[in-house]
Amino acid sequence: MTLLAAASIATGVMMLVAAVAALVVKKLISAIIIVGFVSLSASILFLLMDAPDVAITEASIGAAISTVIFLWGKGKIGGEE
Amino acid sequence: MIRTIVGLIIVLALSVVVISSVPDYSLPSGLQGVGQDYTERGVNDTGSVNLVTAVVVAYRGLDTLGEVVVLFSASTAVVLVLTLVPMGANPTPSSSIVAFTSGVLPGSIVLFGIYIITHGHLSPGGGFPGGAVVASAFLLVMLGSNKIPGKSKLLASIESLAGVTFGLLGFWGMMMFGQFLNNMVLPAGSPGKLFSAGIIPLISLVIGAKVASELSGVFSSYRKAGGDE
Amino acid sequence: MSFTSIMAHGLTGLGALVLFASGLGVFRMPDVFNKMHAGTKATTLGSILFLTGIGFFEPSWIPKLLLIVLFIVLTNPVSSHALARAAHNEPSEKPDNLIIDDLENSKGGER
Amino acid sequence: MNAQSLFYWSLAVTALGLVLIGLWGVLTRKNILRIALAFTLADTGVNLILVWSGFLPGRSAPIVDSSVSSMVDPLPQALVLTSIVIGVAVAALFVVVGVLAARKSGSADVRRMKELKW
Repeated sequence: MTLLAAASIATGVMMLVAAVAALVVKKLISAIIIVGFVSLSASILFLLMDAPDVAITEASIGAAISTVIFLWGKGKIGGEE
Repeated sequence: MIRTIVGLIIVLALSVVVISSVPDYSLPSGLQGVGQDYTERGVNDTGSVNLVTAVVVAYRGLDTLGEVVVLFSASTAVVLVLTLVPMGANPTPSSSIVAFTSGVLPGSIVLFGIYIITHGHLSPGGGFPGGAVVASAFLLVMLGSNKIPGKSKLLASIESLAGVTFGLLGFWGMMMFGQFLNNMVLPAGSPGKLFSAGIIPLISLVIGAKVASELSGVFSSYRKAGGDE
Repeated sequence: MSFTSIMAHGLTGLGALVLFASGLGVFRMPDVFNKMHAGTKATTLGSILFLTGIGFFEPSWIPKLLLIVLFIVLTNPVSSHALARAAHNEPSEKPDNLIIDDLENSKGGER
Repeated sequence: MNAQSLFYWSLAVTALGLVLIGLWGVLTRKNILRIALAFTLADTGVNLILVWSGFLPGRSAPIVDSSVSSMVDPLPQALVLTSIVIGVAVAALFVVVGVLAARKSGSADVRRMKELKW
């Protein structure tokens, strides 16, 4: 259980730092990739919470497909903020 | 700057409210109510080993039908908006290595997706993740090929057929037992086998086809509107 | 300590080390193509070493692990190829010390 | 605080933090795609909270086996399964409408999108 606590705290801190970074980083494309990373870490947390179904769904949909959707939007708008 | 600070203040106030609304910091001791009920009688009721799939497809199957309708309307809105406002497509051609690999790989990816869909009542998985995996194979085909997809009647017909089949499977239970989506129209079989759990594998297949065709429709309309620049 | 145990721990450790080196390379290298060199070649080697080590831990998983290795060998070079093409199409990512650019010279032929 | 409750509450803090960060991003960012990204972050956080509400440390996943005696609540997991798919559909619609608005007003900045103000 100590190992689980360490893993969840490490993943959680990483996710929170990445979430703030996704909102303040300059380049939009970096922000999109960082949000994909947050989704992937969330699927690790789902696995720690004994929810393998949700973890597999989050990994395939949240991390892959929504990243593609945002990349399309960035390609259509272009430029940075 | 002032906007950032005001936003920070709002968020901090909200966090204080949420934290103070948690009454006591102790671990819950056990399940109550409907969750306890599902874990106790889920396998006997439905014959599905994976209880999450049992809840999604059998106990809350009507909610899943509503969810599929939400997904359908969202994807229809995307396709409609992108059809009404053409943006001009200029895809960059892909090199021959990428084109070859994107022709080889999708077969195994689709096979994996179908495995996830059909084993949803035995292991983690089911219609939603399997459909997403199949849609990602479709995405790979589209990104690799140099053609812009034309009007595909096939996607729309798969989508409509899956929706109609979902409804018909539900009405089958209504005619036999007077209950929408009753699971007992097919024998429950022995839990843990591939052909078991009543109509749960069929409904999983329908949900997988629906999710895959709708996400593929979204990708295909994105591709038609351009965007690889 | 048996032979399989030593092999398992050694190979997974070596794979983790190679993956760490690849991550370090992505941070430390100066431009896109150097970063890509660290980020794609080393991850292929690192993942394959790691999966081989897991095969020593659990011999019954070897068919699945072989499938994963096959998939990595098929996809990783192709994705790095596509990434390199995309980076080459972006003029702002061109490194300063680029002297010979065969891809640019061969344009007009098969891209 | 022992390790088990530390594990349990750290998950809640992560989920709540994601929701709050996403909300802050929606309130303060200017680029329309950045707002969509913040919305996705908050969505992930809400899904984490929902799964966490049915989670009990020390139990096993809701897949019945002969060796399993007690398991976590399957109901929130089933709800979140549908919520993730709806989330990506809503994000797709958000991005498309945002792209259209940005092309209409000539910039991705939400302060320039006068059609949305009243």
